[in-house]
Amino acid sequence: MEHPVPTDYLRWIVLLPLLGAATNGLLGAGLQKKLGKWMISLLACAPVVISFLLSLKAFFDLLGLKPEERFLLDRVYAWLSLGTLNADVAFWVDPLSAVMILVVTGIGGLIHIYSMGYMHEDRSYWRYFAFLNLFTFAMLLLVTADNLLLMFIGWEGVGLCSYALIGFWYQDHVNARAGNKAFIVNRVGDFGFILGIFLIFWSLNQQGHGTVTFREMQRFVPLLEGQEMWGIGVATLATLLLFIGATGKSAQIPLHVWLPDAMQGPTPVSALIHAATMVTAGVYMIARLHFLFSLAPVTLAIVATIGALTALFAATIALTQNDIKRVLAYSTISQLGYMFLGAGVAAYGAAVFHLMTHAFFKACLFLGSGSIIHALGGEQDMRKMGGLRGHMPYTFWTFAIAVLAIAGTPLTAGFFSKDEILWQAFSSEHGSALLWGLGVVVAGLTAFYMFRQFFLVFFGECRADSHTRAHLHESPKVMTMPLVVLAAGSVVAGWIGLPAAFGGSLFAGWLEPVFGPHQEAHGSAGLEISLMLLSVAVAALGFYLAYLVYFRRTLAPERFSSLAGGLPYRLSYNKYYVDEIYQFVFVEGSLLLARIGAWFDLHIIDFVVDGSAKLTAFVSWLNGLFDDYVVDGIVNQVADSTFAAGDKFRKIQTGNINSYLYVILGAVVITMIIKLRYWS
Amino acid sequence: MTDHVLTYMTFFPLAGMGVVLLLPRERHDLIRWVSALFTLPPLLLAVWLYGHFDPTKPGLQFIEKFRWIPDYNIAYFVGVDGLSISMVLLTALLCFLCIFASWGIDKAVKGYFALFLLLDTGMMGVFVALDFFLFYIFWELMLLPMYFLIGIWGGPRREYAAIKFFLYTLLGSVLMLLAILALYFSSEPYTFDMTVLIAQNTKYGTAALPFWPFDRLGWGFQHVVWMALFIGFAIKIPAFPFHTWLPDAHVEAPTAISVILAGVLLKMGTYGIMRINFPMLPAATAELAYYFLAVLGAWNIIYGALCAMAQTDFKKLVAYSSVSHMGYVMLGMASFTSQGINGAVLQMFNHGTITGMLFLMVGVIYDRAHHREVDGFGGLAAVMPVYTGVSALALFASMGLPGLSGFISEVLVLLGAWQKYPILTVLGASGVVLTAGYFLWTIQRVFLGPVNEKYKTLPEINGRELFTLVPLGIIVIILGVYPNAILDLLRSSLDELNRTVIPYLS
Amino acid sequence: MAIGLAHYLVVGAVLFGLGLFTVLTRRNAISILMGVELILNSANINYVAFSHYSTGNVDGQIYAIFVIMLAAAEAAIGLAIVLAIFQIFHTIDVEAAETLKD
Amino acid sequence: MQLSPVIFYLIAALTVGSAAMVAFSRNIVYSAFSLLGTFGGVAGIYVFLGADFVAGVQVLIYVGGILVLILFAVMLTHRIADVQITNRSVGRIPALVVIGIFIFLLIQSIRETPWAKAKEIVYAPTTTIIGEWFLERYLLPFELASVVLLAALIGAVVLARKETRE
Repeated sequence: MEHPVPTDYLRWIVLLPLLGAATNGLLGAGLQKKLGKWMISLLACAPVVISFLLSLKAFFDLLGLKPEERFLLDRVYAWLSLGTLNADVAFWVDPLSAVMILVVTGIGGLIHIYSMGYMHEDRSYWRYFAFLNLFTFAMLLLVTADNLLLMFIGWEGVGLCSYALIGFWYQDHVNARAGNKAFIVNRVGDFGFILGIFLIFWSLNQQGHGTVTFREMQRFVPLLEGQEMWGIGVATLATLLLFIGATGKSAQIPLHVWLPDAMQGPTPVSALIHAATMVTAGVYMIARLHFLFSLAPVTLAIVATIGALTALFAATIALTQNDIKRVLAYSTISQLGYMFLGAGVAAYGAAVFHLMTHAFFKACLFLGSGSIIHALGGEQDMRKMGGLRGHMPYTFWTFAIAVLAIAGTPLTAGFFSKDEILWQAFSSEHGSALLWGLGVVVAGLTAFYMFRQFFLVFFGECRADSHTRAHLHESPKVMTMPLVVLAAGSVVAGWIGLPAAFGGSLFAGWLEPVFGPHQEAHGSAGLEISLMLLSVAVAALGFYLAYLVYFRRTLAPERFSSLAGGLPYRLSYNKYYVDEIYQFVFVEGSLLLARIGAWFDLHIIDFVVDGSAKLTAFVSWLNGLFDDYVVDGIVNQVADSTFAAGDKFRKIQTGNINSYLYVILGAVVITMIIKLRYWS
Repeated sequence: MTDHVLTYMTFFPLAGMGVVLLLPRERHDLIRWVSALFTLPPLLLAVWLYGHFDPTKPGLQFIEKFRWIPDYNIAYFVGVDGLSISMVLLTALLCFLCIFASWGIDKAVKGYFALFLLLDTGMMGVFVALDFFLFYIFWELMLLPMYFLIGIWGGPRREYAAIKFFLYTLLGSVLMLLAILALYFSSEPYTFDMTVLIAQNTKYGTAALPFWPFDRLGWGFQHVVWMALFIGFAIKIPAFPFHTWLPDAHVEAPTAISVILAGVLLKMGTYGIMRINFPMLPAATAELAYYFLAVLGAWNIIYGALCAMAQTDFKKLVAYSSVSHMGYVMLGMASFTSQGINGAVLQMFNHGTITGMLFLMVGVIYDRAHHREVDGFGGLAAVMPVYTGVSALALFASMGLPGLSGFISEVLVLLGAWQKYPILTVLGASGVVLTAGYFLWTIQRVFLGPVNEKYKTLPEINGRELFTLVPLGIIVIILGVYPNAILDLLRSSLDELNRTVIPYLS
Repeated sequence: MAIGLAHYLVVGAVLFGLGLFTVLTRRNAISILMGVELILNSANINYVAFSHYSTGNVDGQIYAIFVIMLAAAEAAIGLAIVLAIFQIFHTIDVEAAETLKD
Repeated sequence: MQLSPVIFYLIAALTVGSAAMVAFSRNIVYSAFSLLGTFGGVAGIYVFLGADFVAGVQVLIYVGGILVLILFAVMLTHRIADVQITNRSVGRIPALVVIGIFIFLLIQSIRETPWAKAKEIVYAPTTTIIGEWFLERYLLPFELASVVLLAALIGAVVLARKETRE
């Protein structure tokens, strides 16, 4: 299709970070030694910043187009074309992916800059940035791909980079194992995802329109209605399979186990990958394929339920964790649950909106915690922190804003996006009061555990040892500036998505070309406002509890932990023992199967093979015996009698070649006599 | 020159063997360089062939044919189509690189390189031969040097491995010979010419044979011949339950021979099925493919992956991963869809390069540490960063990471197979997870973690070793990004192949 | 009586018998080799005779040529062995040079 | 009476007679020289059979090559003086008996077997066609023959060479 604007700059949005990764990955070690770390930083940060600028250009180019044809397509080359399968390397930017590339390059850029300070002491500085760039590339590929297969490259690529960055300090086995876990759990999800792709392609192919390209899929997907496989509607089955992929990437039940462990990586990585961008890929994917998910109400219900349950489940675990990053990790899972809740009630716009605001405040929280960990020399246990407010003013204030945002304080970004989701959960035709109720409970829990963390870290006595305390310092500018920007975003980003009751959402309008016209809410504006007030009240209750327990210390935490015999506390503290169960069932299970397989090879198949060889040997041994005793016995007998009878022929029986010749000759003669006598 | 390019490619190494035999036996370096010199022209010719092959035509190209033993209608008949040209490329490339991987051999150098060059000719011949008799000769020609290369230059249990390999493949050869003769005597006029046999493929009977067990199974002449050929090829693939020679042979064979075994020899099994079973016995193929290719393929994937997981010997692990990966080829070609069969052949090519890398990589570490116990290392990433990088590339490619070549072929195979056998595809795809599991576990145990004090001073990978690994690595990346480089060659030939079988599918 | 196939075959047969006799009775290695040559010649006569009378093509003649070739090779090798033995044992009596057996 | 049978019988007699000399002579030098008669006679028989090329080959290789070789061997291994002692033969009587029976049986079967007959018996030169066939139908054996000869050549050199002690 002809475009009024040239589009071939789109490829550079994606490819520049790849170039950065390639130069740093191949030449980084040498460059770092010869020219110093600034060269690495330049090579790594410049591409991301340029990508961000190009993304802005793409955004404005889109603005310049009529809403109904708002997309840019940059087709690079034909990648796979076999039979009816046609997948190009092509980059596609529509309003949805425009949001994503802005988030990825924007927040990604900030985190790159932050990392320059955070990772400054590390020997493998170049390796870190190579992977960070590679990650940015993969994520951009994921969000700009114009077909499912290309998207899958990004999908797995981010998994790979996540693996490499979680295990960045690979000399410690714990880190390496955490990386493995992340990759394998993601692989399980990817397994579902790829099967989903197959199913979609195959069933569209049945209709004569085999395709994996999003735009064509959108056109032909209605054909799938009524098609069945294994007694389930194809659309339902395909979306369920894709959703397995989403649970893997976005850490939803039951594949959430990798994300808390992923905190073993450097903190900026946690911020970029495990909070702001990669984990939202599942949400993006559902939004991208909204036309397909909308065909499958069953899947939507499952998505919403899983989302709500994950939100609750992760929030309850976050209540009791002591590791500063683990609390944030569970809070991420919980927030992702919100997004899935939104997507599950077909409020894709709200889900993407929350994705964006969450990216701001969660990145801010993680980078803030990174700043704290940096200041404390690597300490991550909140029980050994406290009273940091005075030492780290920038970190304190930005962290405070982000906590307010995530807790859903009115007028912050989190408030608008979360309430949009809750309202949709209540009012949408796919929603219900129960889902809404769960969401509100989680809002209260979120407020509690976030303020618990906030108070534990910044207020009260400093519980760190004296040596660490002496070295307390605010982080350098290069780290605090991104925090300030992100904190500002945590407030401002929400204002583009005001609820309908307050004048309507710019953001929803922007996404309208993708998701279709905004759904008419079933409830009135009054109902929306009162529900909003209710959730704010619940969040305030959470805040108040945290305030009492951890700030005023008028309520002892033990009052909660000893509740019902301490069982809920222990369950939460031990993450409901999910890791242990998985370890036992899946890891040990597959190892057991593996050993059985190897045993079978060694003892059954090889037994048969070696056995047949031995059997052959045995038979030939028997044969030998037969020869020795029976055949030779007869022959010897004959020979002996010949010997005894014909002493005169002794001379020719010399045992040399002559005797054999005679025997042969004799045999021939006898044969010929017989032949001539009887057969002619 | 250009008229006989295939002949030159095939017999250049043989000439090299002659030259090597004439060299004085203590001039090791001279022998090595001469061997390299004689494997280079086939590689260059293969590249030339790649450039001049017309991928739009489905038929055979670069045909050479003349009567050889006219009394029995045996001809010297060679040519390539899309299926074989990819294998010819792979063979030429791997043989050239493996000469350099063999640099470290210092026991009876002359014999080693002479046999290696003979092996090269045998392999090349198998892929270009279009006369059944010629095909069989090359097939056997390749077996012999392989036996000696494993049996003389192998590890501690080399005799056992070599004999096991020999017996297994000999069993396969015998069955194949019977099948070849059966086809010969049912052709009219008697001929070994594959193209003629294919043209007559409707003549071979499908009516059930009147004796047990074929009457029970409803098998006709076609089916019996198909099975005989299949077992012969399945041993090479190696398909369960004929696969146990592979781990032993791999573990005992020297590095370069492992590479050749995995990279080229295994392909002959699947190549043979596609070259012979598919077009010559289409009815039987259509009936039996499900049981013996698809089911067995999916089983191979899972079983190989599980066995690999249980191994502690690095080389054995890679060997079992080959079993697993060849399962994809079987599954893909059994689907009779464009994606499946193209993916299968692409997987053959990719497996050749990727597993080649893996074995070379194991060889590098074995040369330094003199053992291959996965648990015996640890933290090598800090000691040998470049080596770790290259190994990671190979391991991730083998895991089917998108962007690398293994992914493309696995996805194509599974996408193709899904259209026929969704359940098997689900099983096969779960192999992807298992593969990730055992390879990541391996990476963790070998490369990550604290540095093992014993290996603190291991030297980094050297230039020669890099020279063998890097070209393969580049191919792995290029094919991941631009798979059409190979797919373009395959497409029309393989679609044509599909068309011969599809009418018989019920 | 016209000369026919049978005549040649009889010549061949007699020649064969004489060759066999030589091989059987001689103890001198060179003589034994001579006997072998006689046997090969008799076979060749048969080949060429059959070629001429029975098949009418030159297959038999070609086989005969191959036999001659092999005879030449055999003679060369055989006599070389004889010479080698002679150098070691100073006799070429096959019974005297039996140590090879042990 | 035609001439050719006479010549045939003469040649056959020469062949058989000199073969008998080979078999029975007590002097190895006589045996060796008698071989000349046999080989020449056989060549004559070939001529009778219209196999001109084979006859030529027979003369060239047998008479010119093998016979000379044998003579050399005889000369190299014996002093001419004590030939009788070294060319002993044993067990003549039983051998003669058995072989006599054998030849008798052979001749019997030659007479009784209904031999296949060619459509026409031609006496055309065969050299051309033999040459062609060697390069077509019999290419592989032909090439093999050269390998065999080469191997024999090298083998003979290796065997007959004097062992030099270092």
